Amino acid sequence: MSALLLAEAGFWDNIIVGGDWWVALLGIFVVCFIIVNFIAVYAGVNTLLERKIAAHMQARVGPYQVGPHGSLQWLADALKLLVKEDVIPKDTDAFLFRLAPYVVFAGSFAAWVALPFTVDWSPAVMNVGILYILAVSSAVVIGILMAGWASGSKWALFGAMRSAAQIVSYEVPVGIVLLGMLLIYGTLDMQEISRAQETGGWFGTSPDWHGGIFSWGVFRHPPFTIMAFFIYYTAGLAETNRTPFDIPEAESELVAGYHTEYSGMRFSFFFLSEYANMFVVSAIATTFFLGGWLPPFGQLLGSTFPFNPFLEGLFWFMLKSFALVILMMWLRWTLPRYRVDQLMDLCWKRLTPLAFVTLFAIGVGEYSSTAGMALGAAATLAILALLVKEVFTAAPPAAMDSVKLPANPS
Amino acid sequence: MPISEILLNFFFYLFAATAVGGGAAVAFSRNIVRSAFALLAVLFSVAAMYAFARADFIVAAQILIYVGGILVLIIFAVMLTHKITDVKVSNESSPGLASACACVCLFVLLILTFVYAHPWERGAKPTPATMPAAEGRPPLAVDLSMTQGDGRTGAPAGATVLDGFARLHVATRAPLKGVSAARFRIQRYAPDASKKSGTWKEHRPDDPKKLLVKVADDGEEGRSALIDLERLPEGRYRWGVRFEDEAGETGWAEFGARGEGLEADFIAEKGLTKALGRAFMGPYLLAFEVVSVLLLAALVGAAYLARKEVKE
Amino acid sequence: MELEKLVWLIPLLPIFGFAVNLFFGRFLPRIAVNVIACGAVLGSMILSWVAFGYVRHHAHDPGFEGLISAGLPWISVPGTESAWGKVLAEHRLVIDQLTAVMILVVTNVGFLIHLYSTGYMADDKRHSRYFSYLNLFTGFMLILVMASNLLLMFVGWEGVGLCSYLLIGFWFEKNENAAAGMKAFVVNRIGDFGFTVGVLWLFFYLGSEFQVWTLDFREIGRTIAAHHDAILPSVMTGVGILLFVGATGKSAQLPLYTWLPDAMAGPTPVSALIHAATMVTAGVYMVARMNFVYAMSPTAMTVVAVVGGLTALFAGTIGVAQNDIKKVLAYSTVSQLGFMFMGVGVGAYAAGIFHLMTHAFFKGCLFLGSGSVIHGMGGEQDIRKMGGLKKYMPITFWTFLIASLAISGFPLLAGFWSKDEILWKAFDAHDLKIPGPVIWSMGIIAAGFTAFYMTRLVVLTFFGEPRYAKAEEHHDAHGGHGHGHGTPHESPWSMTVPLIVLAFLSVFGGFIGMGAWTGLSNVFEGWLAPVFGGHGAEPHKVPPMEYVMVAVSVIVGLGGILLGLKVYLWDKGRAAEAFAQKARPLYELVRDKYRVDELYNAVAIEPLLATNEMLGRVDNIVVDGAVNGAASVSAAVSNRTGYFDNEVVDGLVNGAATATQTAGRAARRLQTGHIRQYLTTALIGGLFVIAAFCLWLNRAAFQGFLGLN
Amino acid sequence: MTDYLFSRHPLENFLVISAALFVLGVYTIITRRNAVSILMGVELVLNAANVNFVAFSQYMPGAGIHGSMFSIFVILLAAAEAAVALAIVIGIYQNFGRVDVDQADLMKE
Repeated sequence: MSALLLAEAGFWDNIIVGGDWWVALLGIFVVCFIIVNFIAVYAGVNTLLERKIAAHMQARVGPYQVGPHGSLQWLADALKLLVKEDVIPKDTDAFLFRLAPYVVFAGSFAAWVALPFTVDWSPAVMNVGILYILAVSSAVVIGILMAGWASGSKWALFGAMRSAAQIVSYEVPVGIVLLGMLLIYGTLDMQEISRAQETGGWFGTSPDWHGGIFSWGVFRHPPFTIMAFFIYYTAGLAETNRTPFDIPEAESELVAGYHTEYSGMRFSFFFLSEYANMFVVSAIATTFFLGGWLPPFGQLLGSTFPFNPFLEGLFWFMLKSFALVILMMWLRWTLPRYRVDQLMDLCWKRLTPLAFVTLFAIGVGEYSSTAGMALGAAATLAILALLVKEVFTAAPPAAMDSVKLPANPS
Repeated sequence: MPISEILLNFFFYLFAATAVGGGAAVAFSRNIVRSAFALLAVLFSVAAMYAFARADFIVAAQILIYVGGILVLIIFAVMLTHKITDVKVSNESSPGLASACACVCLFVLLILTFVYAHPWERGAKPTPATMPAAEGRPPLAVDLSMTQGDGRTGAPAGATVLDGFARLHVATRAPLKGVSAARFRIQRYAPDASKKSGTWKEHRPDDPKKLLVKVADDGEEGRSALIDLERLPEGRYRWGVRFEDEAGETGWAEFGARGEGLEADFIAEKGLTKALGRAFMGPYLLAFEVVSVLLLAALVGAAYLARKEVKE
Repeated sequence: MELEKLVWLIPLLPIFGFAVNLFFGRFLPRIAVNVIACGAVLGSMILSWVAFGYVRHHAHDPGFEGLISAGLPWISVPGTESAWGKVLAEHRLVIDQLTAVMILVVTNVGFLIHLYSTGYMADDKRHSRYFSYLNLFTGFMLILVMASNLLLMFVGWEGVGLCSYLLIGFWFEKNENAAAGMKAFVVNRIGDFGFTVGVLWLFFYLGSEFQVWTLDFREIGRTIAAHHDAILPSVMTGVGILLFVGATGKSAQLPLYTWLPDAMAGPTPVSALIHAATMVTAGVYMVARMNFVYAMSPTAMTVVAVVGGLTALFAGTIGVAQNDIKKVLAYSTVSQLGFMFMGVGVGAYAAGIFHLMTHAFFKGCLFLGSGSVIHGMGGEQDIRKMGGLKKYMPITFWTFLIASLAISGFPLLAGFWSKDEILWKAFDAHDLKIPGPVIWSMGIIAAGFTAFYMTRLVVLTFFGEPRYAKAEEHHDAHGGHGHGHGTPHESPWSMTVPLIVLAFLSVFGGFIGMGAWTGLSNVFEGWLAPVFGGHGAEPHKVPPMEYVMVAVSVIVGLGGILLGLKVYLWDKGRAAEAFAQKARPLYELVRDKYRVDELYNAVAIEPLLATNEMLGRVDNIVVDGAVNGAASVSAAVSNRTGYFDNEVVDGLVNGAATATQTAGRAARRLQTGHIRQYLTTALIGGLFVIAAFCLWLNRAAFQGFLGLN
Repeated sequence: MTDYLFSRHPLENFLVISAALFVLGVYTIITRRNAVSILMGVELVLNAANVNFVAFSQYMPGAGIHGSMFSIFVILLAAAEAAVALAIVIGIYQNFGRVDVDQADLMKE
């Protein structure tokens, strides 16, 4: 599927310099190969990173045996997963059980080809970029349901349904927030969105500063775009089933969620897709809010990319995205887990209305910058007032109430 | 044959097969959950069909709404309305001879009607033009026509060419001696700052030799030449053509009464999104609003119907 | 340009506040409701000042037609070739000099009264709803005065009517309040009917005669100016009078004024904002806005002026004999509105609008002051039960005094300038059907009455001995506002501050429109000159007569004040008693407001009811009698035919029934209730259709096959 | 033949595929007894219609954007229809204990 969309989306413009149809096939194969392996390596390193972060946040040393400071642990894990026996339990629908990991992985992998990795280059330049990413990501839900049902196990099924419900619900605030940002950029093309943050300023004004951090989406309509950033990032955490939203894999309640019955390579596919999703979410946040592949200081150094646009763009994009990914890990070891009802409550009663507010406010700001500024000032005052009120009036038990610890902490 | 034609056709037939096979699985599978997941295959393949028709926005919409929304709903409904203790959820159906026969007849009739009974008129009517006399050349009557990139869908003058794939075609009405080469030229409209007016600038493809092509001999029908344009940047274009070789050259083709050449203009646009947006905010605004109201009503109604009955 | 987009915020901010307060006000704390309501109006007030500055800055640009907002087509007819091929009406706001004045009055006075209401309605149980209505009213009023075309203006026109209805009947627990709201609504309908007919007539006349199908003010004005000679004055007269009928409804002129005194049933701030300062002046604004129509027809202008003068006189006399403090102010409002119409009627549009503005100041102040008094008296409204309040509520007393002096035309106060301007212009009017001095005399007498009854009001309320000691308390007279104690008290700051501001304005507000006789140029008239096409601000030669007129009106005003003091302060109203005793029928007639309501009852309502009564009787006796007779006759006959009926007819009927039943049983087998069978049948039916279509598509081949060709 | 196969996919291909999908959908609708399966059949039919819309809108000269617009509207309406229909299905399940359309014939007599 994704390969076909690449075909239709001018994929060959990037990698083929004329030739024959097998060259085209080869090109597709090469790029897919690169991306897949990148995902694999990156996920492996991230596992190590996550364990290390967890360890140090809990005053442990973490994996320490393999390699210096355990730095090769992830290779060992990969090896173990590869050689592990591939168990298919009895009461499963064998076909779907085999199929599910690939569906999940395809869903998260297909999203990668539209990410604007660097200046004017992404594996597939398509003018419905963000829509395409959101669309193919939704295949993950189906794959999860497939896995959960095909496993023929209560835990897996409940985990799958929880996960699907959670992902589908949290797509609503994500969509609305991104809609608001699209009002600013006026295009769906990820490359053009990144490009659009090279100039321009607050509330639709176009001051003559040299681009840079103040032209990024997150500062376009303060404080609403900042709110939008937080909403998106929170909902993104939920869509990737990360803590504090990792209810589908709540090992204390359901053994391991939808991939309880999986082992070996098939399990590692779920694993890869989870990390791939983390990166995709962070990359979308980078593109929409943090200026994509643009450096933070704009043209203060003379030109935006003094040395080599391709490499510099790649560097900045990866830097920002990985910063967000590491923030996810940090949060995982900082926040306790939500309850299901709290989760849905947060999505439908908090984030979605807020998302609508940002959409409305950004629309107003794009229509008339003066009105936008007035609205922004009013909202800032209101937020400050609320903060002050919280700080001075919030009682500790009330604060604890909103995030209740799971029934039996493990 | 342009690059990757074979590849594209391979994919096309692959997805066509997937679509039909998935549909068959939906229709015949004994297991309702299998049917649901077969529907997934169908939806993706249909999205691929849209992709082949260059309707990129609709591809995204199809996957986003059907796969991300409707299919999930269906699977949830299946799981909520069956006691799924084991994975074998039977899906009883009562096939009857009558229905089977009826469906087969329906299929046959549809194929007859679509494919054979009705010849779809797709080529654009060629525009008669004349090439005025120039040194060494008498005036010459030719037909100019333009088609979409696939070479089958005609694009009348002023049409929109998706993704800038266009094929320009010139043909003489009578056999003609001594003409060996045809030179095309394309101009792109560059609006000025005020967007009120603009100027026509020569558009140069990456290799200029591309514009000078050999003229093929079609025997009795005459002689013809064509070039394929790929991925023109968005904008308004117009084009013209003339014959030339060592013996001399004709003037640029003139479109009958419409005077100076380069009149056959077309618009290259990348993807459907812009056009759809214009249509939504233009002639379809009312329909759009009505549909949004209907969606809201459906949301409320569904929530009301599906809520848990309060037993008192 | 940014401002052109922001103009829309001026009316939309209050409407937004309305929505918020209406839907969420119930859940918000009162302070939040107050902040939202007042903040919305404050925002549009600031924007109005900005817009005013813009207009002021560009006023002398060539071809400047006002600050024109961004707009959308509202009613447009496609097909640009035809005469209809243009936008008939569009959502567009225009702020020219006249509108600038109006929105300043509306937003500023409106904001003060919002502020006042936060104190006055502090503990009302429908607090948030009250403020949402108030916001909605402000929004509609702004739309009314900012509309660029008659249709949009009519939207605001009806909207303010609705809000007035809602707010008059705000305390609908009491039947008379609800009835008063209903009355206001119905009476306004009568006027609006005339208004609508006038608008449509003008629209169709201009369109059919000159192919200008438009409702836009500026285009109408241009058209009338362009075809100045071709236009029939009779049509303009009709249109003008019909529009004026609408104005009489909205602005409480004869003969449709009767709803305004009853409207005092609403909360006092509402009376101040809607029924004194802003809404009731909509008619004046409309007449001034349509000045190009009236300029075409002296007859219409005469009608306007005479009706205005009569109303001023009439209501002024009624005001003398009222005892409810708000009723007195209500009739004085009616009479002041009469003054305004007198002004616009004699062509002194600037003077009329000027009086509108000053009247907004001092009448708003008076109403708020009376509200403060009622507040302090725990709901007492009868001035016979007041008195001596000046030591209890000094701020209220002084502001009230200043405002009443202003309305009485005390020299150099706001009312003095505007009223004199109107009176002089009336005296000086030449191109009416009747001589100007006639109108002037009505006005001058009304001015005298005004001075008299305002003095009476002040004296009875604030001077003399306290008479409220024996006043029994009724607390909830305005909405459960429960002050149980008898001793009056000064009101909170949120109520006194607006009083002070308005009093200040009613002292100094008049200096921007000083009459030409002072030798200074009339700033206000010069400001509005571009709208009314007048000569503008240059000080013209002042005829000596004008000084005389000024002197006369000063004398009349002071005389009225002195008379009032004499009668009610110095000899404790004994003369009034004596006069009432002597001329009791006249006194009672005036006290009962000339029994106009009774007149309307007798003329319009009673006959209606009588007719219904009679028709009902006819129905009972004649029709029912006929029916019953027929029934008995037919009963007798049918007894005879019953036998035949039972045997033969029933036999046939039952036979038919059985036949149908059997057929139904047979047919019901088709209705299995199984969807899939229905679908299969439908599919097989569809197959035939498609087959037919297929045959038809390549009929040629089949014809050849059958050898038909 | 090879020319036909290896040229750019012509309009007829889409029509044939949509016809197949349509027929399969109709077959599903009239043979299944499970309401959810019938819903799947309806989705098939809608997709078939959409394929036609898009194909004609993209392949007929001068057809313009309208076919694509209709396909988008069809997708939206399909979403609404699915939501309501599945709510009804769950209602049936709550009342009858199963979702067999042959059982839900209370309107018959």
